[in-house]
Amino acid sequence: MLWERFRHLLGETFLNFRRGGWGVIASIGAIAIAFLVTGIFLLLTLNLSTVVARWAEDFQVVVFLDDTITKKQRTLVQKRLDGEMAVRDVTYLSKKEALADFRRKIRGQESLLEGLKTNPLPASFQLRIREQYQTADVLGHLAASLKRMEGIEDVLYGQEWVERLTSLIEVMKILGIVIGGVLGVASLFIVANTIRMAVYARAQEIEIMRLVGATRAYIQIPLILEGTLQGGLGAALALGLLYALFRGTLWQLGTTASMIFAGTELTQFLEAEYRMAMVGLGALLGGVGSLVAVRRFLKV
Amino acid sequence: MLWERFRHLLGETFLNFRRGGWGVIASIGAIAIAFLVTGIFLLLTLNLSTVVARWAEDFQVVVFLDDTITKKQRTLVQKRLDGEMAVRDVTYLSKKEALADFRRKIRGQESLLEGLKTNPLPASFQLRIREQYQTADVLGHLAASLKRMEGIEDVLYGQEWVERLTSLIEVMKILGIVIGGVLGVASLFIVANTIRMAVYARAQEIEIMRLVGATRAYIQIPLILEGTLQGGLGAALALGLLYALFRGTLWQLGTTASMIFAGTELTQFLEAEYRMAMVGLGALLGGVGSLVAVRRFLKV
Amino acid sequence: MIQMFHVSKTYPKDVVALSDITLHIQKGEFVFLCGPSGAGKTTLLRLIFRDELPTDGQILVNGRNVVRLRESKLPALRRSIGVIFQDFKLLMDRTVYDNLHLVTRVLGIPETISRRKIGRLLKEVGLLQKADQIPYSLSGGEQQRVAIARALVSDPAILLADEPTGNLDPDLALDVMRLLAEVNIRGTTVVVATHNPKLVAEMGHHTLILKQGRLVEEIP
Amino acid sequence: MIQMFHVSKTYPKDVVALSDITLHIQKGEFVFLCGPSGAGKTTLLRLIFRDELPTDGQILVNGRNVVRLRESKLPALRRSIGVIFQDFKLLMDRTVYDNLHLVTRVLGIPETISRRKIGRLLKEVGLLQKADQIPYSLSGGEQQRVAIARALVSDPAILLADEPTGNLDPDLALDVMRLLAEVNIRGTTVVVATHNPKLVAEMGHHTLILKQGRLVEEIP
Ligand SMILES: Nc1ncnc2c1ncn2[C@@H]1O[C@H](COP(=O)(O)OP(=O)(O)OP(=O)(O)O)[C@@H](O)[C@H]1O
Ligand SMILES: Nc1ncnc2c1ncn2[C@@H]1O[C@H](COP(=O)(O)OP(=O)(O)OP(=O)(O)O)[C@@H](O)[C@H]1O
Ligand SMILES: [Mg+2]
Ligand SMILES: [Mg+2]
Repeated sequence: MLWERFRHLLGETFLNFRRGGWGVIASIGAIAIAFLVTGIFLLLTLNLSTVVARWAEDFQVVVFLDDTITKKQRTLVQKRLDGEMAVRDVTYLSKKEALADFRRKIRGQESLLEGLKTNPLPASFQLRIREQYQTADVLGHLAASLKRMEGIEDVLYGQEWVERLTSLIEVMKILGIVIGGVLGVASLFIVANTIRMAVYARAQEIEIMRLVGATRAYIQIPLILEGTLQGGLGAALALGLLYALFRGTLWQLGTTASMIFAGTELTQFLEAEYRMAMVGLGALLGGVGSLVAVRRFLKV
Repeated sequence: MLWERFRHLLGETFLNFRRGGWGVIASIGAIAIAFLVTGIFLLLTLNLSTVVARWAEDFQVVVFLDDTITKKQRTLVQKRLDGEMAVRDVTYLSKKEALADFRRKIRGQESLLEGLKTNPLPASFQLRIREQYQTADVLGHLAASLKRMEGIEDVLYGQEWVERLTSLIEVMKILGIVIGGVLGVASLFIVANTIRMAVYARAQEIEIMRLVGATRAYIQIPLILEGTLQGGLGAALALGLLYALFRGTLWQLGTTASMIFAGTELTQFLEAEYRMAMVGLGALLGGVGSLVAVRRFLKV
Repeated sequence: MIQMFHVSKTYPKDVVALSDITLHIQKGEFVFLCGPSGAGKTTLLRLIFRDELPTDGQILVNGRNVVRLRESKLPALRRSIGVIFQDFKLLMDRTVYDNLHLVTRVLGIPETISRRKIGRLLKEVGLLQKADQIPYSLSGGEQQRVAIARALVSDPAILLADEPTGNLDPDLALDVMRLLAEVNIRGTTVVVATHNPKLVAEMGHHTLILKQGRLVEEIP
Repeated sequence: MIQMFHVSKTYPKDVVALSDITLHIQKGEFVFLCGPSGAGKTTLLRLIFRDELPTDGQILVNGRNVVRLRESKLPALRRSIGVIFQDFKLLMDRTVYDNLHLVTRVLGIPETISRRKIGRLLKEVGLLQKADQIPYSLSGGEQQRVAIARALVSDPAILLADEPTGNLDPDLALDVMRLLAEVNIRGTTVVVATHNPKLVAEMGHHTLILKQGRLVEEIP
C-alpha cells in the first residue's frame, strides 16, 4: 500500500515533469547555468591556488652562516631549524657549493671570479617554508629570532615576493567568497522563482485537486520532488558542461598550459567529492526552493 | 495625436510594470545577476590583465656588445634598435655602469670583486619590449637577427618568463571568451524566458485585446518596451551591486591590494563607456528577448 | 445529511451573501435551490463543501461539523461530495478523459475500475467520442457535460450541482436532470442550484427559494 | 450586413461544426440563432468576427470579405463588432471597471467619455455598486452581466451575443433581452445565440435554427 502510494507519487512527478515542457527545460537550464558559473569559479580558484602554492614553494629563506662558526654551533642551528614549525625542509650549502652555484648563475661572466684568492661566499642553510606560513609577518619574526643565534651572520628572504603571493591568495579567497555568495543566492533565487512559476502555472490544477479532496501531501510532495529532480539534473548538466569546457579549454591551450603549469599535477578537474556535493547541493536547492514556493503559494 | 499615442504606450508600459509585481522583481533580479557575474569577470579580467601587462613590462631584452665595437658600429646598432617595431625604448649601459650595477646586485658579497684588474663586464643595450610583441616567437627572431650584426656579442632575454606570462594572458583571454559566451547566452535565455512568462501570464488579457480590435503594435510595443526597461534596469542594478562589491572588496583587502598592485594605477572600476555599454546591452537584450518571446507567442 | 443552523455569510466589503439560513436536507433527498442572480445559491453550496467558512452559525454535513473541521479531515469531507461548478473548472489543456482521471487518481481508484467508470459516465452524457479532445475545443454545452461527468465519477454521497443546465438546450437539460434523478435514486443526496423554474416545476421536488440571502420559501 | 455563402467549417480531427451555411442578416435586424448543444452556434459567431476562418465559402461583414481580410484590417473589423462570449472571458484579477476600461483604451476613447459610458452601462445591467470588485468575487449571473456591458461599451455596429442569459434568472434574462432590443432599436444589428426557446418565442424575432451544423429552419 505504502509502496503503491510511493510509486504513484514518483509517477506523478515524472508526469508533471513531462507536462512542464519548455518551462522545465528553462528551469533546468537556469539552474545549470548558475552551477556552471559557480563551477567555473571553483575550478579556476582550485587550479590557480595550486599554481600559486607551487610557485610559492620555490621561495626560500636563506640563513647565512659566519665563517667562524664551530661544528657544534652549526649542529645547534640545524636542530633549531629542524624543530621550526614553519620550515618544511632544510638543505645545507657549504662555502664551496655556494661558489659553484654562483659561478653557474653568472654564466658568461665567469671571468669576474678569476682573480679570487679566497672564497668570499658564506656557507648557508636553504629553508623551504610551509605554505601556510608564507606571510611576511611570520617570516619576519622567524628571521629576527634566528639572527639572534650565535654563528648566524644574516637571514635573507624574498620579502617582496612573499608579500605579493600572500596578498594574491588573499584576494582570490575574498573574491571566491563574494562570488560564491552572490551565485549561491542567485541559484536559490532562480530555483524558487522557477518553482513558483511552475506552481503558478498549475494553480488551476492544484485548486481542482484540493476541491475534489486531495491531501496536502498528495499535492505538495510531487512538486517538491520535481524541484529536487530539477535541481539535481541542473547541477549534473552543469557538471557535464563544465567538464566539456574544461577539456575544450585545455585542448585550445595545448602545450601552452603545460608550460605554465609545468611540473605541477595541474589541470585537474573537480574531485569526486566535489562533484557529488554539487549534484547534492543542486537537489537540495531545488527541494528547498520548491518547498518555499509551495508553502508560500498553497498557504490557504 | 502621435504624442498622445506615445504617452499612452508609455503609460501602458508602466502600468504593466506595476502590475507585474513579484514577477517583474524576479525578472530584473535575474537579469541583474547575469550582468553582475559578467561584470565581475570583466572587472577581474580588466584589472588582472593590467597587472600582468605591468609586470611584463619589467622584462627586458639585453644586447651585449663586443669590447672591440667601434663607435660607428655602435651608432649603427642603436639606429637598428630604434627602428625596431617591437622595441619600446632603448637604454645604453656602458662597461662602467654595468660593473657598478653588478656590484649593487651582489651586495654583501662585494669582496668577490676585490681582486679584479680589468672590468670583465661588457657594455650593453637594455631594451624594453612593447606588450604585444612579448612572445617567445617574436623575441627569438629578434635575438637571432640581432646576433648576426657586427659588434654584438650576445642577446639575452628572459625566455622562461616571457613564455609564462604570454601563456597566462592567453589562458585568461580564452577563459574570458568562454565565460563571456556562456553568460551572454545565459542572459538572453533568462530574459527571453522571463518575458515569455510575462506574456504567458498576460495571455488572457492579450487574447481579449486582440478580440476587441487592438492592433499588433498596440499589444506588442508595451511588452517590448517593458522588456527593454527591465533589461536596462537589471543591468543598472548589476552595475550598482558591482560597484558596491568592488568597494567592499577593496576595503576588505585594505593595504594588501595596494601592495600587489603597487605602482600601477589599478583597482580601477569599469570606465564610463563600459558602464554605458552594459546598460545599453541590458536594454537591448531585454528588448530582443521580449521581441522574440512576443513574436513567438503572438504568432497567430 | 446537510443541516444549517442560523448560518450567515458576509464577504469582505460588507457584501451580505447569506443571512440566518436554517435548513435540513435529508439523506437521499433531491433538493432544488432557486433564486435570482446574486441570491446566494453558489455561496450556500460552497459552505457545504467548506470552500468558504460561514461568518456565523453551524453546518453539519454527514454528522460532521464543517465549521470546526480540522484541516486534516477536510479531504475526507470533500471526497464524499461531488460538485458541478457553475464555471465548470475544467483544465483546458488536458483531455476530457484526463480531467475525469484526475479525480480517480486523487481518490486512489485502481486504473481498471477508473477506466470503466469514466467510459460509462462519458457515454451517459453523450461525449464518449470526445474523450480525447481538450475542453477548449468543445462547445459550451459539451464542457458543461464534462463537468457533470467529473462530479459523478467519485460516486459521491452528496452531489452539489450549480446551474448544471445553463448551457444546455431544453432536451439535453431534461436528459441531464434525469441522470441526476437516477443518481439520486441510487442513494446520493442531490442539491441543484438553478434559476430555471420550468425544470423545477417539471421535476416537482423539494425546493428552497433564496432571495437576497434569505430563505424566503420552502416547497416540500 | 452579414452574408454567408455556402460556408463550411471543419475542425481538426474531422469535426464538422458547420456545413454549407448560406444566410443573410440585414443591417439593423435582431436575429436569434437556435439549436441544441454542439449545433455550431458559437462557431458561426466566431466566423463573423474572424476568430476562425471557414474551411469553405465566403463571408461578407459590412461589405468586407472577412475570409480574404488582410491582417492589418482585422482590428477595424473587430472594433465594429461587440461580442458577449459564452464563457465571458473576463479578466479575473481586474476590477469590473477595468475590464470595461480595457476596451475603451484599445479603442482610444477619451477618458471623460469612457468614464461616463462605463458608468451608464454598469447601471443598466445593475452592477454600478460592484464596479470596484473583481469578477472573481461576483456571482455567475453578475459576471455574465459584466460581459454584456463590456460588449456594449464600444457602441458596436454589430452585437454578437452567445448564450447571454444562461446564468440569469427569468426576470433578469428578460431585462437583458430588453436591453439588447433597445440597442437594436438604436441601430445595432444583433445576433443572439441561445437555446432558451421561451425567450425566442416571447421576443418573436427572425430566428435561424441550426442542427448538427446545418441550417434546418428559418423563421422570419
Ligand atoms: N468571493 C466573493 N467575494 C465577495 N463577494 C462575493 C463573493 N462571492 C459572491 N459574492 C457576492 O455574494 C452575493 C451572492 O453570490 P452568489 O454567487 O452566491 O450568488 P448566486 O445565487 O450563485 O447567483 P448566480 O445565480 O448569479 O450565480 C453576490 O452579490 C456576489 O456579488
Ligand atoms: N476549437 C475547436 N476544435 C475542435 N472542435 C471544436 C472546436 N470548437 C468547437 N468544436 C466542435 O464543433 C462543434 C460545434 O461547436 P459549437 O461550439 O459551435 O457549438 P454550439 O452550438 O455553440 O454549442 P453549445 O450550445 O453547447 O455552446 C462541437 O461538436 C464542438 O465539439
Ligand atoms: Mg451562482
Ligand atoms: Mg456555444
